[in-house]
Amino acid sequence: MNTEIGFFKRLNDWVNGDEDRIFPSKNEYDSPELPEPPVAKSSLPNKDILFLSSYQVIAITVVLGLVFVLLYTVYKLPLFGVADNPAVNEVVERYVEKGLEETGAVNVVAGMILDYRAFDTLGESSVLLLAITSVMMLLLRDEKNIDPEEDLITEHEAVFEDQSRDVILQNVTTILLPAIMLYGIYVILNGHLSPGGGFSGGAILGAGLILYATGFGHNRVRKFFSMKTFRALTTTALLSYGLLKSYSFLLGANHLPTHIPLGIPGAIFSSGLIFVLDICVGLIVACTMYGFYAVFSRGEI
Amino acid sequence: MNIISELINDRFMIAAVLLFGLGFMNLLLQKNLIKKIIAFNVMDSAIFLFLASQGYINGRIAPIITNGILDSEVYINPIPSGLVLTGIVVSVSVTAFFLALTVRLYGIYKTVDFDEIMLLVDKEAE
Amino acid sequence: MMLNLLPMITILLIGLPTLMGLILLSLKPKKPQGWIMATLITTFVIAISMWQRSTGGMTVVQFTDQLSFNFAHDSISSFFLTLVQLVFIPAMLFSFEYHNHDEKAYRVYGFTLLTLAALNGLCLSNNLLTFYLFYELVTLASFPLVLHTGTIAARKAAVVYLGYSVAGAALVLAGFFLGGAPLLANFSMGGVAVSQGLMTSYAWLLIVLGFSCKAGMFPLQSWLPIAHPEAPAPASALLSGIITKAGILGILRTTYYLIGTDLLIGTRARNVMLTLSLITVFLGSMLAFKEKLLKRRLAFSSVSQLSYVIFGMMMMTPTALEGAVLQVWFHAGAKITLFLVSGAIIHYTHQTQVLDLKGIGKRFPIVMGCFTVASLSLIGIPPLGGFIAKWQLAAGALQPGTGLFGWLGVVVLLISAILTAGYLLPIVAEGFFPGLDYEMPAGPKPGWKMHLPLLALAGFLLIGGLFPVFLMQPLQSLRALLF
Amino acid sequence: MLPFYYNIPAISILLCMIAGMIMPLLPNGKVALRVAMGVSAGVALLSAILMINIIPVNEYFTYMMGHFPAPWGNELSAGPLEAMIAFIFGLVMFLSLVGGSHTIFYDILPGKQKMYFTMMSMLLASLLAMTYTNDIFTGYVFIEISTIAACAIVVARDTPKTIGSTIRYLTLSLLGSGLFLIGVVLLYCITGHLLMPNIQEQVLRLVSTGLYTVPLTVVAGLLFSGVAIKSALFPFGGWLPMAHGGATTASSAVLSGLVLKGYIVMLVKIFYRVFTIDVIRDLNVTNIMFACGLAGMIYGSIEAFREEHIKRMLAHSSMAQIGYVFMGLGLDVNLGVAAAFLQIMVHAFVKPLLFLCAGRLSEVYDHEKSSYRLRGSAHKDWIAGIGFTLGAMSMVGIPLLGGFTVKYYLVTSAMMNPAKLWPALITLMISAVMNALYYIPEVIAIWTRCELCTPNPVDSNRGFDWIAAPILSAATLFFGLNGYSLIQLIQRGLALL
Repeated sequence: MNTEIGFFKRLNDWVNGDEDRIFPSKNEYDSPELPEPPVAKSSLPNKDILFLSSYQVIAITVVLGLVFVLLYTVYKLPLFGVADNPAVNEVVERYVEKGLEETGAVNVVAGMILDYRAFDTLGESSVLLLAITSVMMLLLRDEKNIDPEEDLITEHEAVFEDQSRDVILQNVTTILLPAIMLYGIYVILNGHLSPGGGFSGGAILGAGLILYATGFGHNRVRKFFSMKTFRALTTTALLSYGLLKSYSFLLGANHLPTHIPLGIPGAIFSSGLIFVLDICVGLIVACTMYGFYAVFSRGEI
Repeated sequence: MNIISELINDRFMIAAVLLFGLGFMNLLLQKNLIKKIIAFNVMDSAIFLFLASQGYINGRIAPIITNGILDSEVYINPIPSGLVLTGIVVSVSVTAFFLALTVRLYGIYKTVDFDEIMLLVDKEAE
Repeated sequence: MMLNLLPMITILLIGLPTLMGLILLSLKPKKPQGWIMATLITTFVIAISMWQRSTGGMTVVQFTDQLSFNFAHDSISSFFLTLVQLVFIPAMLFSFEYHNHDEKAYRVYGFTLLTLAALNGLCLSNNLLTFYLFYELVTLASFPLVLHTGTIAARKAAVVYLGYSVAGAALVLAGFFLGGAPLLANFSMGGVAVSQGLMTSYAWLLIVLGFSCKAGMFPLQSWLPIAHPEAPAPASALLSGIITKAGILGILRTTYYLIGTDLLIGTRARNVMLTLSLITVFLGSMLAFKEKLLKRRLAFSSVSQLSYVIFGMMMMTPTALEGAVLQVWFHAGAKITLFLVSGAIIHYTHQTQVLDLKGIGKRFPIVMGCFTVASLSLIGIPPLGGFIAKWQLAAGALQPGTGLFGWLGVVVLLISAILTAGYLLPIVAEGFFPGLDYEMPAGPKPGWKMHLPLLALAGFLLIGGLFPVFLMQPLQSLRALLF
Repeated sequence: MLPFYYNIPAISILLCMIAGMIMPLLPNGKVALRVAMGVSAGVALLSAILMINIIPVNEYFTYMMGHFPAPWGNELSAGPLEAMIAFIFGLVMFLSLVGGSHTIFYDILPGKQKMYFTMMSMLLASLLAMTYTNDIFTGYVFIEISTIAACAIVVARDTPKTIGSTIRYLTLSLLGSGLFLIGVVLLYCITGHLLMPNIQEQVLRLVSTGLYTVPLTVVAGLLFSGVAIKSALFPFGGWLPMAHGGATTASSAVLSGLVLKGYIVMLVKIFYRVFTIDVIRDLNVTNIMFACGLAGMIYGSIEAFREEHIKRMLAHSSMAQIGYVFMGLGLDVNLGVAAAFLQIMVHAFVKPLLFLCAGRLSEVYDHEKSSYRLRGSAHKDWIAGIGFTLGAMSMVGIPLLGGFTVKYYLVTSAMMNPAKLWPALITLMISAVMNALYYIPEVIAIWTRCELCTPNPVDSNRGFDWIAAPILSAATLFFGLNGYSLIQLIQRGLALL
């Protein structure tokens, strides 16, 4: 719409239906003679800059407003650290007082996330699966994701790694790795007895693997931890997790016993499913962490 | 006076809110994708700090029943800790996804400036 | 009545043209003329056979407890139905010759038939929902007619036409939703006349404004002068002759068959409509007077003439209603004649400007003769049809109790009649008496396929003017029922 | 021991999750597609059984996920409304997979197809969970799942444009889920519960005592804005067109048809089961919804009118349609909410129909998407052509089709609230006109024969993806004809929430 046309001119045109300056006439499809579609939005940059300047102002005001509202809310909220805030109620009491006999977990948090509110945790673990899947979807090398120079660099790195390994790193790794792995396994297995659990232990295991990979190169790792093993481990762990939980969900909902012994609280083989689930979660997390590292660093596992 | 003491008392929550706003604003305004990701993590951590501070109760211990005391008066509120655990995992996963996207975009356009990338993307012929 | 013909005629009147049109569009037969004429004549015979019979409603689908999908045939239906069939035959016959060099002609024929089907459905529909459905379908079916030539201008015109029609339909829908219960009822003589008060009258105003967009009333008239010059001549003849009448029928149905006049007389809404229609009558004539392009001039003349009808209906006196219906008939005849003549001229001389039509009457005497008859009828010279229509309108306007608008209306009608003479007769004069220095260019002459329709329409105008009884008599009975 | 149909919600969610987990073990993409299709069809079937069982008796039940009842364990809750929504989700997901199958294998590399179907199954799982959940934190977790899965099915096509649009999509979604999470946290702080019924009683207590009114308002606002960002309500909808327009056909269909709706369903459930709708109306959240909805209707229509890339045009129109939903929710009358749900259902069928048909039509001239390149394609692929025409007509609001019913009930409910009648009516009409202005030329374009264009040879092994369009069109007609009874059903379902 050209702007220099005055209002009355337009009105006049409109009344006796001349050139449709008022009516936004859109060519619903361009004529076939046109060789190419009009390359869209040539005027985009300056429009975009305008947009940005206003955008920043709006964003800042919005965020400041949000912060002030939240501060005011915090001021209205119950005080920090006092015992009589509404969050401390029968739910907490039961978690703490009955948790031991109902879940068999000494670590109430583990009991809560893996038994009382296990559905959330199931979703959470599948978030991990989704994350690694989508990262692989993006970064695995294929014909749409090829960057020759990057590949060249990786090749050189590989050659470099093979010739001159960092001796210090390797020795430190050889000393530390067993301890790290053991510690990770310990944290996983003690998930229901002490702080930690599948997630933290798995993270430790993954860190160990990453350290090993940095020290000795991916090919060494790939000897015992290839794509196939990765798939098998994650999928089986997650599947067993899902199946076990589905089993207990469905039975529990129908008020049927699961016939899973809770064992003596405090013993290592206790607290029923939680023990197994911790192991599954640990495996998933470890594989995912290492998977992230490997895929990011060279687009393959 | 009362307000002052309350502010000091609620310092964790206030810090959490400020961090949240910081992360939120940077997530909106930062052009650099990596900084955007960092901002997102700051935002999430702020929420976790908020949750954890909600769960804490003065003078109580972590809810791990080692000494056989089954009294909820002794332990802090375990629920926020569980929620934090869940939230952390989610934010880790999302961060990974975000980073992967950034890597791909950098590979294509050789820049991590969000606006530039958006302009280039809009110019893509499909 | 002894047996209910309604389902049969409904199926035939709507289904037959639809079927034929779809066959044309999909199969693209080489020589479809015979088939098309057969279809048109069949529907014509059916419509005539149903002349002035009224049947009960026929529910096809029941959506909710109130909303249903309902057909019926009554006096008004047969007035419009017969008119539609009547004018489609000459227009189609004409278009056979008009499109004789056009390999895409099947598209025009097909969509014309689809439009016919939609219009029949419009005439037969028995409540506003059904009416609305077919109203949209008329728009959708006639849209490609404007689009036919495919030039940029034609596309713009088509989109403008679409936009205005859909906007009008949206207004109708808004009013339909607003009016609520009384508008969901089936059409009934004299309306349901429930005193719903203000809301109903405003809903009525919305609906009537929406319909009057199709009928080219002032605020929403601009699509006619844009769409008509772009469409092929027979198509624009139908557009301005019949398709605009779809809006008229809508206004008539809502006013006399849903709301009821006694609810509306004296309301502000009605005054608004009266004012707008009078403005349009004047405005259209003025614009036509100053317009140089023949088809646009005719389009503006339609704008003005159709508002006569709206004015007549808004007067809400029996005689004025008679005048409105007569005006619908005779304006259709006259305007289609004029457009077809312009089509013939364009087809054989490629002249579109009024000034280039010097001596055209010497070249095509028969054609221009028909043009003369049609323009005289449009101006309202006895003994042609237009005279009777306008006489009735004026008489109705001057009936007691019409107040200021009556007088005003008569004055505006007279002025507009003079203007009509002013923008139509010069063409005739220039055409027949170009002056001595005019030498007739050689060129092809129109064949019987163009002459016959024109002569038929001119004859229709003359006979209608001489023996109006075949329309007046049913109108008498109708007004007895409505008032 | 509960009757079987009580287990259906849990079973259908777990079914989808486990299906998503086993995808990596499957030999190739074709098998994965079959599994995904089977799962979604199974979900539809199960939900149908659930509907048959609970709709006649008008039953609403909660279901423990595990051995512990509320307020200790996670719970699901289901009623007629949830059952209908879940049925539609399953069915439309199935149809989108069927209709988009051919394009999926064209657009996505073989190595990634299995991952793609993992995402699809997980997406369905998250949608079902959002519909059924009785626990807001579960809701949050599954919102995140659906975020990642949705972004992943957009990026699966792996062109620069999709990656760029995905990062925009992801950024905004993260803002949204961040707001939602902090809303949940605040709600937990002031009520001490995570399960909806318990929160509700706490909230009612707070409202009656006037305690914590400010945090309550803030929480409602946060939850609403979080969901609004994710479901592309007007000011936050900038990410939608590129993301939906660029993705492969099945993804666009699912995203526009289902994902946007999933969040809204959950929001409505929170409003009804956590705050109770009266509290929400007192907190004036509905007015914001109403305003944003109207703005969205206008903005989306205008943008769609100016767009010539057909899929982006459809995506813009989705923005407008979401505006309809929020307008209905914002009308402050129960019929309006019911109309909004009807709109959710109708649009869940119509938009996938349009996307699938547009995809098929664009395949006629080797995957050209700009409108003018689609001329005459309908003659080459008349099923898709008819499907697209029907869908467009429903959008325009021709009677006998779903769109008209929705408009009718939206206005009928607007009549009940005179304060909002005129804005609603005017905006509805404007957007209806705009719809006509960009859909009808599109329809004309695809039916106009084009001599210069040279269509691709139709490949014979397309399989059965043509079957989707007729079924979806039939559904559109069904909604057009049975609007009344459906509204009754929906209102009964809402009353039970």
